[in-house]
Amino acid sequence: GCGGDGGSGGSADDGKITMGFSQVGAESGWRTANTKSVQGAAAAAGVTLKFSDAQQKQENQIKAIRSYIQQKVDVIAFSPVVESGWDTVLKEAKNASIPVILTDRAVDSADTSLYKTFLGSDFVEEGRKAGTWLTEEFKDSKDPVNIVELQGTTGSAPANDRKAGFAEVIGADPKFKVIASQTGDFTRAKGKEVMEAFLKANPDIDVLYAHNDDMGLGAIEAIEGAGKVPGKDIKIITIDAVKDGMQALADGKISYIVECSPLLGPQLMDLAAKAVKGESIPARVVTEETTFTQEQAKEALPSRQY
Amino acid sequence: MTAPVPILRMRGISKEFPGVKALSGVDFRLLPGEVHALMGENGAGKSTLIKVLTGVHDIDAGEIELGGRKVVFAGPSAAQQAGISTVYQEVNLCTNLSVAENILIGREPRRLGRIQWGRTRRRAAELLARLELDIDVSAPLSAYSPAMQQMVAIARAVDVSARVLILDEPTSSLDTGEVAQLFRVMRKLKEEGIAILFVSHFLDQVYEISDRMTILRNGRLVSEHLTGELGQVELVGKMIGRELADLEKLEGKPLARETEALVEAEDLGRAGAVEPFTLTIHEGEVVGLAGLLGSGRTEIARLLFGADHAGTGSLKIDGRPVSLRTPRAAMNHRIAFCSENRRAEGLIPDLTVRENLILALQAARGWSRPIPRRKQDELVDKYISALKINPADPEQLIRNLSGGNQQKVMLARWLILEPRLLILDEPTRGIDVGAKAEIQRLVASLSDGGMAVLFISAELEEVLRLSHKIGVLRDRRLVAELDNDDDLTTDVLMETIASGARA
Amino acid sequence: MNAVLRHRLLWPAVVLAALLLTNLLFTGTFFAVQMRDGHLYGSLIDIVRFGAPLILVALGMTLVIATGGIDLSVGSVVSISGALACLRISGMDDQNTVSGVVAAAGLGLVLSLALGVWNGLLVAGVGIQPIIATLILMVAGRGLAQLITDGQIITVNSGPYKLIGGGYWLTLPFGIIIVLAVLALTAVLTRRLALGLLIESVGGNAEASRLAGIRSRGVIIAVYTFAALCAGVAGLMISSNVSSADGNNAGLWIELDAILAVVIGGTSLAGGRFSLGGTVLGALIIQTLTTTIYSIGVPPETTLLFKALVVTVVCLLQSPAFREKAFHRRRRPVTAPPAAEEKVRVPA
Amino acid sequence: MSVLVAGRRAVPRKYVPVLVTACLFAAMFAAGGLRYDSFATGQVVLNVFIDNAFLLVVAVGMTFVILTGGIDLSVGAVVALSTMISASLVTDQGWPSPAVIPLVLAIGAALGWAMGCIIHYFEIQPFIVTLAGMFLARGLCYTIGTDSISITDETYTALAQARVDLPGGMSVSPSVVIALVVVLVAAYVLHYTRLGRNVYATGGSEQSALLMGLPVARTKIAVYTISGFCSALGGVLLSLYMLSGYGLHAVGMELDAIAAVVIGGTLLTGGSGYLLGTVLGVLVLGLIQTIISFEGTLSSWWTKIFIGLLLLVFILLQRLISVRRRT
Ligand SMILES: Nc1ncnc2c1ncn2[C@@H]1O[C@H](COP(=O)(O)OP(=O)(O)OP(=O)(O)O)[C@@H](O)[C@H]1O
Ligand SMILES: Nc1ncnc2c1ncn2[C@@H]1O[C@H](COP(=O)(O)OP(=O)(O)OP(=O)(O)O)[C@@H](O)[C@H]1O
Ligand SMILES: [Mg+2]
Ligand SMILES: [Mg+2]
Repeated sequence: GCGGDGGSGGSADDGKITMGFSQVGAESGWRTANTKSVQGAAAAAGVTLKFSDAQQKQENQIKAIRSYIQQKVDVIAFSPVVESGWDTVLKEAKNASIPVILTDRAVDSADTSLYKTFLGSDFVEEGRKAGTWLTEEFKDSKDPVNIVELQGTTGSAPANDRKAGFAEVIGADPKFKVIASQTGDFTRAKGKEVMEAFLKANPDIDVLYAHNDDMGLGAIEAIEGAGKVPGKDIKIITIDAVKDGMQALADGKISYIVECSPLLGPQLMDLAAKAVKGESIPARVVTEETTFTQEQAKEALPSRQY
Repeated sequence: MTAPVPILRMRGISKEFPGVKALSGVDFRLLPGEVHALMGENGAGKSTLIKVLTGVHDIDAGEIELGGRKVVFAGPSAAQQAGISTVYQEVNLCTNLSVAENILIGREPRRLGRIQWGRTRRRAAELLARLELDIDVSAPLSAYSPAMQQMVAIARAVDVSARVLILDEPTSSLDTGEVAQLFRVMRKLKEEGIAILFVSHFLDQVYEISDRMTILRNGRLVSEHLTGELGQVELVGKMIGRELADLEKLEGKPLARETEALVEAEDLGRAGAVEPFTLTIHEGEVVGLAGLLGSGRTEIARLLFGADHAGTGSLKIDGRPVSLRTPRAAMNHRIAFCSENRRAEGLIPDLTVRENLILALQAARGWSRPIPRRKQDELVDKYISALKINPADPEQLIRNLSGGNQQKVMLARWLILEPRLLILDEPTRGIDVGAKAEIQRLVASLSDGGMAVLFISAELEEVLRLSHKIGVLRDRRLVAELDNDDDLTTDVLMETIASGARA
Repeated sequence: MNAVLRHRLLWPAVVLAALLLTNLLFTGTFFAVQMRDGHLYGSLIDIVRFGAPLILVALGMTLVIATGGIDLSVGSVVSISGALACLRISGMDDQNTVSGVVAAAGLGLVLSLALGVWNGLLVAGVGIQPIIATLILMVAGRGLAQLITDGQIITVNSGPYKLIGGGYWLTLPFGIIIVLAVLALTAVLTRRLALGLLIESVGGNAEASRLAGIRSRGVIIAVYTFAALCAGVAGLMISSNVSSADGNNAGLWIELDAILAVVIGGTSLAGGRFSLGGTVLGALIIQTLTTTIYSIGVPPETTLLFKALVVTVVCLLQSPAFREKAFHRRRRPVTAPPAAEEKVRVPA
Repeated sequence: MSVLVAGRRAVPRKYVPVLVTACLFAAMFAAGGLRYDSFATGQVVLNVFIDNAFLLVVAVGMTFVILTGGIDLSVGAVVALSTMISASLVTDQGWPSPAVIPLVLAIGAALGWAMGCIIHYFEIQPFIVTLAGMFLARGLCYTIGTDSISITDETYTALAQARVDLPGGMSVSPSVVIALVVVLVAAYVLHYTRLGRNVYATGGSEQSALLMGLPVARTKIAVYTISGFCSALGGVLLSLYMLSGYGLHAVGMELDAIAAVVIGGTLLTGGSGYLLGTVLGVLVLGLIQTIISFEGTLSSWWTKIFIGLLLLVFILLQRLISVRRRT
């Protein structure tokens, strides 16, 4: 928009909300679905959306938020690249009396008044859910269970938390052993490559835990290439529930998926409207998410959007 | 001469490069207040001796004494600290810096660590004035021709009132006037008691300036003499290890005037480089160009080769108008150009002698028609022996060759193209007497065979000896075209250059 | 014997062998190659198979670097070519028709070719410094790839396409066959024909080459085109290997690995001499290193330290200066510091 | 002719690229002002400085390295390492910040020095040595910790939130002041000290510089040390900007820094370029980013394509104008 509408600093008076949304990037299909959901919901709710893509850089996000403050938007929402380091810019937003909503990932500011609410999944909980299913699945078995883990990008919050949540649950029972754990950078290609190496180095793998569907999908190819049957010889647990993952789950190749929904848009717009009006909102809103077994996947698959 | 206590003494120096024994057991001494010439063929080891002395290369064996004290220099800077100031053979300056900086870098006048640019420039201009040069010292060095750069390098070395001054072929592309000026400065330094080591392939210059000479052959010491006690012919005999019979005898056949015009340039010119000139070169004709430093000789050559774009005028080849937009276009008309600037415009240092030699021929054939290896070897062997390239190893990297031998390879690169017009810009730069005669003979015989040659040299005798016709330049203008008959002498040429009169 | 010891590829080869042996210590069956489902199977095969795209990209990069340039855009080209091919295939009614797949792959390659010409024109035609010229495509190209895939991962289900990067032919992974073919082609072009000499000459001294009559502009455009084409093929392989195109992640940072492979292989970034064999060896070292990290269980947090260590060791071993200093005593006595009175008098 | 006559004043030819870059930057800013509301204010330019102070400092170090004909790929990782060390010492160990900052700077300089020594004494290509340095520094980050660490130290937060007020209601952060001081000092060093001139000489021709008796070894090692120091300082500024330490900070910053230097007209082959060009290069990159965020409606991929296009237009114009004026 070339500013034809007489200034982007529209206020809530005309009833139209301007939201500045700073996205992490477009590093995965999940993220794209997330972006689309926000954009779609904004259009549906009549919110003017200022969107910017930070390309995985916190600096860029800070810059974007600064420029939103400068453009005097009504509300700022963003998915932080990292947890820490937001105090300064959030204070600036607060001083400009612009409410801030966090989506998808949290920040670790001690001062929680800096943002109105955090809307998103709980990565640690996702890891726990994966672990819980596993302990259930193997509760009758006496033999040790050999697990390999495909981690997300080293250092990233989902990777750290999903690893921690999972470890917390399975740590209770010594028969569960993580015999190899390596980063697959959240991508199919890496997932396949790492899994091939795992298969060569470790003849007995019972379970694969992948931090997202894509790595799991890559690993399935590796497992098939090694002449084993994914889902049977090696049980596979993944997180996300994107369409391809659900398909594999329905086909019996993946055993269990913990959902991590990118469809935050509608909830975000609701919260934004309330925040602009000054209504009180809960400080933490967890996305409505579920888990899928193979049967549930068959049912859910036809209506899957992303 | 009083009791000769050498300021510098080298004993039993040996140096071996992979596959080449560059120096073996060389003794050398340098007395204070003398000009000492180091003589030898191309590849004899002169530059290596200098580099070993100044710490550029490690020594394999032997020892160096400076002022009675044993020294080993870790590098040129250590040698400089100890009072040895050197101009190496290849001009070793930084062309990206200004002239003033090149002269004074490392010794800039400073106050509290801050370089004083005004004083630096003034000082540089003064030093150049000592060599009778008046150029813009704040311009980058790259704006100047190799000859001018050589003068700058000399100015730099001379400024350090060192105990020892080493000049490795400083005069190879200087004209007579500049050489005379350099010699004046050298004599003054000599009187101040500075010892000067001087390398040159111009025997006349050596006899003019030096007091003593040391002769090397194949990396070995031949002998040391007082200059006055050794005749030119004997010297050459010692250098090449045999008698050189017909050094001075070279007579090209007079040109049969009725040959076709090959290249006709009409009002060809380029703003800021050379003013429009008209020049015709006939088949089989050797045209010489004479002029002072920066007079525009090189520019004429570059225009005729399409290395630069002409701003004005037209060019005809075989009577047909052509436009040479690239060197490649000129090569398609079988014009070849051997640049004066060997390092920047000639050598591909990382390639071997063979590859450097066949490069132009290969370029002319295009990438899809490689020259068969057998043919390459034939050509390379032929020119290695014809020009006596030493070491005679086609697979040696060219950057490891001595300066003169590199120059021979550059020449050979163009000779194998068998061009119709061969433009030679300072082709004998840094080439020893024997090889020079060889090259001159080659040029003469090629022109007899119908090839036209445009010959540029700072050495007027050489131009005079070879050319049928001589173009004289002054201040970037072609001021005269003289037929080379019996009346033409170097003096007449000098006069024409000086007066700038159109004959 | 001496010739072997002096060969410039000796040390990279030693490092490669050492890495492989390290694996053997951890995984007893590391060198085992078996027949499984009618094709070869084993860790060694994996290394070459996964290394294939890197080898291809590095081959193209070698020629670019030999001209004194650098191509940062190969990673983007990798993702673009894969994305376009997969998009095309995913739109086909029958994804298993060979002709359709060939057309789709051809489309990806044609676009890569065009992008290479673009790079070449910016460098040789407009005269922009290579690193910036290709940075433009590196940044914009990722966007282009995502534009093609609409930010999603395009999954295809095509047997013939799968062959390119994940299939086997004559018991060998098809990727290896492609690499061998491209390697042979490159070797013929550069060493049998005269292209190699011209490239090395342009890289060694561009102005001298121009004056020797070489059309350096053409040579430069050609090498960038070739590099992009190699990247295009690598892109097809990478996307075919996982049957999907990921605009954002395919070929991410492959340019860095490729440059590293070239440099480990002994080609100087300053241009000039290049070594195809060295590049292949360099790429294999990098891939073996990656596999080693996975199979000996280096924790992800220390992966980079391990990589730093290996890279440093490779270059140190390769450096003649280091070998001289480490393995031989210096023959030269320590410099006698010139006495104070010997100092040059600096004119004021 | 070493002088180019532009209008009445003569501009030395060597300054033409920098001048052209400066004009293009101004033009780009003006275009932004026409297109977006509240763009053409002084604060927008200042914000570019505020948001890129660390990049500016890093790019200054990179300029030294590139001027000698080298390259330093480790800068981004050293920046990250500095944030990580600062954060872990200040937050986890409770060290006082006056002790931490010098330590971090020393570590950066030491890393640079070590790389410089390897590059010079073992004659290994800078690309590969600094790439190993990059792996090393990032690896060290992860050994300290994989999570991001917040900095809550008072000195840090005070510095981070302080603003230096300028006339006209504008303000900059202390980081900008530090960065500008670094630029001025570096410019002085490059143009008025022997070290600076040796840097240019080494970049022009290392061989010649050696034969001219210049201390090439010292110069080469010095530039990598300077670059390491600048990266560490950039890391300190970044930890002020982000108030956190994280192993994934500044990923790819080396490319930004190299790009800034090269856009500023410095030749990657060494020996030619100016620090002012580098400053302009950083500003151009920052301004592109600002334009993107003002544009505000670009999807993720169009963002990238748009950045590429802006870069292309800029470089093309820069190149074409400089060439046109030269001939
Ligand atoms: N770095 C090197 N590596 C290998 N061989 C070398 C190297 N430098 C010089 N040489 C060889 O050493 C020998 C002596 O060379 P040097 O340069 O000293 O000759 P020169 O007497 O100066 O000859 P010119 O008159 O041509 O300059 C030559 O055969 C040359 O090829
Ligand atoms: N005195 C000078 N002042 C300014 N520029 C000079 C001077 N001498 C030479 N140049 C530059 O050097 C380049 C080459 O010089 P040119 O072709 O005119 O010289 P030349 O007659 O071949 O003489 P030589 O090569 O012996 O110096 C030209 O671009 C010219 O501008
Ligand atoms: Mg010599
Ligand atoms: Mg000349």
